[in-house]
Amino acid sequence: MKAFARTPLNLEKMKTPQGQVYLIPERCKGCGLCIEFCPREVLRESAAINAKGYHFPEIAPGKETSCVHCQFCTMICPEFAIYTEEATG
Amino acid sequence: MKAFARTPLNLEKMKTPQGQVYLIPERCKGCGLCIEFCPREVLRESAAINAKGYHFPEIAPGKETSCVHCQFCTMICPEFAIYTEEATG
Amino acid sequence: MYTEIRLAGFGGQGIGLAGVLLGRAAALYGGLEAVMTQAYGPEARGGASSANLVLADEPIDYPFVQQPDILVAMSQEAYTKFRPTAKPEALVLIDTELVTPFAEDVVQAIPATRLAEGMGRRIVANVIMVGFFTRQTGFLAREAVEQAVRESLRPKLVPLNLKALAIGYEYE
Amino acid sequence: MYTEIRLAGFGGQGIGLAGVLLGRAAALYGGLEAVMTQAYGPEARGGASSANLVLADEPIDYPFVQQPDILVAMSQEAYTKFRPTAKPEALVLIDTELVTPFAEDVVQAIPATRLAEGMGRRIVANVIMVGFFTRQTGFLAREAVEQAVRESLRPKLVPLNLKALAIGYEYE
Amino acid sequence: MTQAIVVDSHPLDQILRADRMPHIFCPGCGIGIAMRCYAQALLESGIPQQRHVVVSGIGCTGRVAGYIAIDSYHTTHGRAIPFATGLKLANPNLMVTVFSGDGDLAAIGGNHLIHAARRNVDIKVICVNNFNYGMTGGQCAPTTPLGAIATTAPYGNPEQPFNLPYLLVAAGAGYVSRWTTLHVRQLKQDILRCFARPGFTFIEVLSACPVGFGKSNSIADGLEELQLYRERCVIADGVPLEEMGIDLRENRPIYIGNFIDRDLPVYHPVSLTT
Amino acid sequence: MTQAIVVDSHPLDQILRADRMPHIFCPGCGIGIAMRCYAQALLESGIPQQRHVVVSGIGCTGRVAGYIAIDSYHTTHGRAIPFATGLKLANPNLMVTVFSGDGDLAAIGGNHLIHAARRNVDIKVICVNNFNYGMTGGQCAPTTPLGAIATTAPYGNPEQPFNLPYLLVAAGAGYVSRWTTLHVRQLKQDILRCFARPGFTFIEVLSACPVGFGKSNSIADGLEELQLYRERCVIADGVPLEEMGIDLRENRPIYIGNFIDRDLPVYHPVSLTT
Amino acid sequence: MHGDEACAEGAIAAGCRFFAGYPITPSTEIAERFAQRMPELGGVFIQMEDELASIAAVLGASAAGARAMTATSGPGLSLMLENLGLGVMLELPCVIVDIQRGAPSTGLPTMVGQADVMQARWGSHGNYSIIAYAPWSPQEAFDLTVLCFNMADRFRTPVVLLGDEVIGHMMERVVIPPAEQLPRWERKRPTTPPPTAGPYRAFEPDPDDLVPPLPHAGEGYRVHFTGLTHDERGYPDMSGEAHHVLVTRLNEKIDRHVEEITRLEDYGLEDARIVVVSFGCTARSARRAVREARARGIPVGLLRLVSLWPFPEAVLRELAQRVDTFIVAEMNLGQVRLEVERCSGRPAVGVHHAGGEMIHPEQILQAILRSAGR
Amino acid sequence: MHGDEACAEGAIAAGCRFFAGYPITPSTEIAERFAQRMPELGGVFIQMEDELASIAAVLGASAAGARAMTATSGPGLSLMLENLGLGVMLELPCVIVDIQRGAPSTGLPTMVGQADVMQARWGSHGNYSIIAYAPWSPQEAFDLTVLCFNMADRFRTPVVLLGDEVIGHMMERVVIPPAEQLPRWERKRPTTPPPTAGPYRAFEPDPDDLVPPLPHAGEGYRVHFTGLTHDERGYPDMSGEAHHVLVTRLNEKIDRHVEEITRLEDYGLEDARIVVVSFGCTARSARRAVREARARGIPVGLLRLVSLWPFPEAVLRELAQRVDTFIVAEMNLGQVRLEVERCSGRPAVGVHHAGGEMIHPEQILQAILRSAGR
Ligand SMILES: Cc1ncc(C[n+]2csc(CCOP(=O)(O)OP(=O)(O)O)c2C)c(N)n1
Ligand SMILES: Cc1ncc(C[n+]2csc(CCOP(=O)(O)OP(=O)(O)O)c2C)c(N)n1
Ligand code: SF4
Ligand code: SF4
Ligand code: SF4
Ligand code: SF4
Ligand code: SF4
Ligand code: SF4
Ligand SMILES: [Mg+2]
Ligand SMILES: [Mg+2]
Repeated sequence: MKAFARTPLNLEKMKTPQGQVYLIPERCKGCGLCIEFCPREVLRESAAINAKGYHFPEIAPGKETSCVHCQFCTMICPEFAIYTEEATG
Repeated sequence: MKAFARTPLNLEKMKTPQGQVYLIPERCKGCGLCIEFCPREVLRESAAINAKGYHFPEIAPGKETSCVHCQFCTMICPEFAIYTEEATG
Repeated sequence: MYTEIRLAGFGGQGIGLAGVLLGRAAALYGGLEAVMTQAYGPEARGGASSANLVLADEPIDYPFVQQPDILVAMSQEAYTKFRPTAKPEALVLIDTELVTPFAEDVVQAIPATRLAEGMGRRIVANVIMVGFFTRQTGFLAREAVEQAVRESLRPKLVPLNLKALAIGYEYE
Repeated sequence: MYTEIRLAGFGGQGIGLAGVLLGRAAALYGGLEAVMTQAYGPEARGGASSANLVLADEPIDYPFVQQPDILVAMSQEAYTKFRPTAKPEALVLIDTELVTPFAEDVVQAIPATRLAEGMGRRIVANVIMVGFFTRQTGFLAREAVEQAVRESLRPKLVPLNLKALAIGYEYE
Repeated sequence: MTQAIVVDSHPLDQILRADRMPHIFCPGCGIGIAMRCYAQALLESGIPQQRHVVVSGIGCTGRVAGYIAIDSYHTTHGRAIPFATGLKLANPNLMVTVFSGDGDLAAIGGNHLIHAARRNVDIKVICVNNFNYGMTGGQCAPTTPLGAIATTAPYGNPEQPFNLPYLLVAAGAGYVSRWTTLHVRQLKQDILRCFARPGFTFIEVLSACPVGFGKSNSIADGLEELQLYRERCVIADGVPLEEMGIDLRENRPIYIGNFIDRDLPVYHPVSLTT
Repeated sequence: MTQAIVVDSHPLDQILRADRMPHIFCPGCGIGIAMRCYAQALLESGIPQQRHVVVSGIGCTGRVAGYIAIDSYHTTHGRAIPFATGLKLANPNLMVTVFSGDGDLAAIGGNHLIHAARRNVDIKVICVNNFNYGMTGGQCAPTTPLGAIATTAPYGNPEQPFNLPYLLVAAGAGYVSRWTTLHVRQLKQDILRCFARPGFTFIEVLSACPVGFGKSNSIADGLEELQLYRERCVIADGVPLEEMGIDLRENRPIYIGNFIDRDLPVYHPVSLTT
Repeated sequence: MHGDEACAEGAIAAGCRFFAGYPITPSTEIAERFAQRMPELGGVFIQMEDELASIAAVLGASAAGARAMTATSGPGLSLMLENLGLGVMLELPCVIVDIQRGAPSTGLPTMVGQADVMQARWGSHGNYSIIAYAPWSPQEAFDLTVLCFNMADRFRTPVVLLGDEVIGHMMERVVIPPAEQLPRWERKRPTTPPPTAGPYRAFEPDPDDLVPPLPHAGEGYRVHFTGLTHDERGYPDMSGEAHHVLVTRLNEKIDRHVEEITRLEDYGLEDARIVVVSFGCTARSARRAVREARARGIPVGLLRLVSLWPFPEAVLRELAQRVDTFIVAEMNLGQVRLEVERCSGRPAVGVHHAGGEMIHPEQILQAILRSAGR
Repeated sequence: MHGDEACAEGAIAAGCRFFAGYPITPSTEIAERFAQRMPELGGVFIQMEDELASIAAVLGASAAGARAMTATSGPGLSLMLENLGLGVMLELPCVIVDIQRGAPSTGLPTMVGQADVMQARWGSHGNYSIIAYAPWSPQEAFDLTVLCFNMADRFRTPVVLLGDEVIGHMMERVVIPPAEQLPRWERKRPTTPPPTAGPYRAFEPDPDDLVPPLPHAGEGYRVHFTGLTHDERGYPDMSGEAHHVLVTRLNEKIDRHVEEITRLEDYGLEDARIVVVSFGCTARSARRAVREARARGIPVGLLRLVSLWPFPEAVLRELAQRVDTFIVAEMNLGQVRLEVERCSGRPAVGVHHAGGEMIHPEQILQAILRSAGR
């Protein structure tokens, strides 16, 4: 999977939509599900913590354009803390 | 069945035991189960009634020696009102 | 007026209905207060059944019958059990064929069950008895009882029961 | 003597155990009366956790801490929430690395969690803090607290925790 | 034999509270028959009578506990099973039988029934299913067939009944049978098998309630219901459990027999001492 | 996209009581995931929101009713189903969902569960099965696997768990499925199917309770439990219902999918007027 | 018509169209009457699997807007208590009928009792107030059932009708007035449409009477109802303060209206120095005893408690000023007597029987005579 | 050791070897302690499917001879009430622990309450007497649990321990005396072998104390136990007479022994003109308030009700003779206060809070000061 994720981005450009990740950091409880189950490994744990002390996710370096707006992160997040929208542009 | 029950008694004499019916008339509630399900049709409803007004069973005429002590009447009587013992003699 | 009535027999004789008819007639058309109580419970199953009526021209407080002024007995068991609870001078109505009264007792008898069987419907023995009761006691108008029959039974049963009532009422 | 102590941090830091150790030491080996209460409930999950101790040389009636004389804060949230509830002059103990105190506040600080990590067991930060507490407050004998450790923990955990206690006690 | 000999006691009186006879069951009621099979099995079990205990809930069937002369507990409606569980666990030496009605065990007591089956606690359940609440006068039970008449369903029951054997097996029971009060020999034998086998066992006994169910559903009396059993009962052999539903009013087979007999771990409280 | 855009609300907030967020569920708890699937399905159902009602019992899962911004009833432990039954029958226009935990629905509420299934009353049950009582801190539930550790089973659970789908089918349910909180798409779709289909439906949702169950049973956190689902879940195709038992700790398949979908008469109160 | 039927008919006349119950002697006839009548009227009759389910279904139906009720006897009431508390907490109007029989436990299922009076008041955990009425005739079984529904809606709370087997099973004339002549108090309902932003405050009391208007499921108010302590939005609020505010209001909304709720009947109280307090079927015997005693010139009166709860404390305190002796006649070992003693500040004479058969007028008369020194 | 643990240890020390329960905050730790300890001791711990089952199993175990108990909180107690009545009727000794939380309904699950006092007394249908104790410390949770078992066996009846969340969850030193120093009253047991003819009379009371000896299942007595009204043989007897005899005895066997059952503690009652009555955790605040008031020279004393039921009526009546004012401090809206008012014949000052947090000593002190005219 890792190998695949590193495939040059424009290969997929025509086929899959691109997504923008939105985050409500204060809702995150750092469960890591979005990170683990993102098929594109777009996310990683950030170093920052929210008021409750949880490390919310951030975009992994190099994955800025990897999100395909599959919405799995939206669906798996127990906290309604993350979602994506189709990136325009 | 009726025909069979009328078969001369001694035909079976050697094979099947013979039973004596015992009755506790005051327990009988006249449900008729012993009468209906006696395989030998040994019993019938008597004309007499007990204190509660029920017609308890009696030996049907001609069936004085028909009981084979199969105990079905004992087993089916909901009232513990009838039972048989093997007739001695 | 304060009259205590006990109707008794065995389960299935329609003792309750007889009580209802008399109570209704008294209350709705006789201008009396009427209360009926019955014995309930598994203990009553198959065995004795009774309906107890208090009729009065003032509000009835205590609803139970204590010493009947009138006893209607439709089974031997009921008679034997309840005759002693009734006033010695009580009016006692019995079904002739089902009850043999105590030697010293003065009773009014009607073969209600046989008359009912004569009508082809054993089940109306109770209403025959109600008719007999109406006549013997005299404090309820026959019309009131007839009206009670009409209001208490399903329409198709009314004619039969009115006939039964008449038979009882007119029995000599 | 009537001392109110609040130990606070987040779930999983073993705040409750710290309270138990101090309470035990005070009650069983310090000859004091001791009462500990904790906040319960789903609301406490993952979030703030606190243990509240009252130590006194007379029977303790009201068991809750109202205005702590001593506050031990092992998280920023706990400090921020509870510092205002403590006496202005209260003795405040904090984990240096987890808590930044208010500017004007005078606190005693120990990097308990880091020290615990140094021992390879983050989980004993609480016991390090207990050691620190014992030394800073002075009203409990070190031996009493050691005894409490021995009696409160499963045998195989005792050496590690005694070591943690020592580290806290001896921290300068 | 010229006549029946009139006596005033019955051989089984030794195991009955004969001073309480006759019992309260109506003429033609099947409960007495099921009770006799149980009484007989008690005697034949080889287990000393003082080790036998019977527990009932409330209902006509629940009155059985009051007629059997062993330690007997007539509890509250629906709670016979947990009461029996307590008895058994506190004294594992007892042979504890729960004898109760379909309403008691499967309506108000339904939860305890499925949980006892799941746990496989070592109690023997005999459930007299008369398709209604007899004691309170003929209301619907969870066994009342769809469309049948009851005092609380004067226009016909709008509910599907349970298929009790299926439910019990799915809940985890290891031993489930069904007989009728006509199958007196088999029933007694089956009770004996239950006594001999550890774990939760369940026997459903189809039984006439002429007063509560029969009357309003064109079954004239107990006799007629037993005739109906004679006509329609079929020993289930390989018939899947899904098919075990009963509708007395429809002309299709009523399956009887032992439906399942499997070894499952019997519930024991955790013990570190033995 | 260079970074995640930080916002302070979520598209589903329209159907949530967002003023009550964050919810009380622990980090890694699966209830929030199941709740999201339900919330999404509500929006997609095409049924006006004001016709949707959710009823919960008591438990962590029971708190769901407090977060969904529709008419919502958080009742007593075990009684969500009969409460929902009353709602539905009094206003058949409502789409009534019961959203509750395994303990609530199958322990204390077990009787209502099987009776609602039997009656086939038109309510939609979503049962979050986390193999324990989360709310009270990790006690055994009737879903806790044999041998698993719980605060009331420190030496291992001595009881067999229920196979819920099997129990429900045997009780009479027409529609029974099972998913996990990893199967978010399927779960949402299945909820939509339930909305679209009259009668009693039951969806079991396997869900992590890292705090109550995971911790003591060597499942480090919610993530690990979902990984376990990913490894072991198998869509049941023709697998008999008897095989649907689950033991998270054993390495055998966990069957998921829709297990039964059959048309049965839906419960309606008797009416002579329509 | 007997009392059970009259009760069912009263409910129907009051517009009750939802009955969920579980049979139990001596209340079963109520369920059976509903089973007969609801299908005719397009209402709902459902027989549940037990009493726990019955009351839960009734609460659900009430939440959906129905006038709903259940009927039971002591053992069933014992099972309903947890959800009776839920009804109180969610403020869902409904009627629970308890036709009392001989108790405790299974007791005397087919015979009369009056020993659930305190249970009706205190049976569920926690502090709450309850409204309860006790009919003394089939006519009153009808009338009070109507009143129960009205009070339930008026105060947004469960109301208990405490009947007894004698009243339930005795037949007496019942006059059913035409529907339009029956009083009907509607539930207080939201007067504003669902808010566009923020939650509707379904537990915000009307300051006048402390009763909040009740939105029904399906009306778009997106309400949250919880048995947890909650604020005016219905949101859980785990604080002692919120709890005190809520629980106090739930009690006060009833206790403050004790006069409006109370129904009493008195016979000869004007000049009484001895007062017999009674209720339900026993009050019939009491009335006869009082009549007979008065005929003998004894200054005795009867105070019949038509409403049992909230207890008419003020009335008793006032009476206590001018009365020498209270006699309490009830078919239990002393329940209302305790309340009378408390409010009157002195021990009362109890005429008690544990149940099974009605207390006879003679027993009460004897107590009166003794109290009068005769 | 916290109060819940202490309660479990008390039970174990008392020889309890059967626990059946269902988790509920704040009593769960009792079950958890039993889950830990019973396997070590060869006793039975079983988690049942609900509270209905829990108490039924406890009664069954008691019938088999075990010292048995269950523990719950308000909602669970509400579900146990029907079978509490069965326990009373069958005269099966057992202990029911209620760790009270904020109520009614689900209320405040994790916070304290004291509002189940009346429920413990009156919660089941019908008239019965009950014994109940209320600990004010973990130590007393231990001691009183031992006492509960002894009282249960002494009077062959269920006994209630009315704890509260504060006591249940607070940690304080608990001294566990050696087993042989603990008092143990054994059940009264049959002294004759099973009769050869006729039934054993398992309900024939000892004329001295009205308590019949209890035969256990499996001993050959062939007993019949029924929740129906029964005679001394245990046979159902459907008559008002039998009912009155039985129910009166069940009440009397407790009420007559109120002195033996009662446990009170007093502080400064000798010279008190004002008496604070309190119990459970609230009594801790009351003691502090009383101390402070006395330090200010106010003649106030504390009467702590260690036993709540049967209510120590005679003590209160006697006190009322020489005291001006009663103040009742309790975390409910007035339950013990009603009893104090009844027995003292006058209104009492109530210091009430619906629950969630302990009443503060200051609140009680204020009430004392007001009563003392300061
Ligand atoms: C809590 C409670 N609810 C209701 C009743 C009334 N009740 C007594 S027996 C019974 C039904 C009995 O039916 P079943 O168990 O089928 O026994 P059957 O009489 O048919 O043998 C009911 C509802 C009760 N005793 N207790
Ligand atoms: C009558 C009653 N008994 C017990 C409780 C305590 N209790 C609250 S939630 C719960 C179990 C919840 O388990 P489950 O339904 O599986 O929900 P989860 O928390 O696991 O989601 C229990 C036992 C209660 N609230 N009411
Ligand atoms: S939408 Fe899909 S690809 Fe994008 S971040 Fe979420 S899970 Fe990953
Ligand atoms: S899934 Fe949600 S809660 Fe979990 S880490 Fe991602 S954003 Fe945070
Ligand atoms: S023993 Fe058999 S043959 Fe003899 S009477 Fe009885 S049933 Fe008939
Ligand atoms: S079976 Fe028994 S009760 Fe029935 S008729 Fe025969 S003897 Fe009588
Ligand atoms: S009512 Fe039915 S079950 Fe009960 S005794 Fe009569 S026939 Fe048997
Ligand atoms: S305790 Fe378990 S079920 Fe409850 S919120 Fe936490 S993880 Fe979820
Ligand atoms: Mg039945
Ligand atoms: Mg769960």
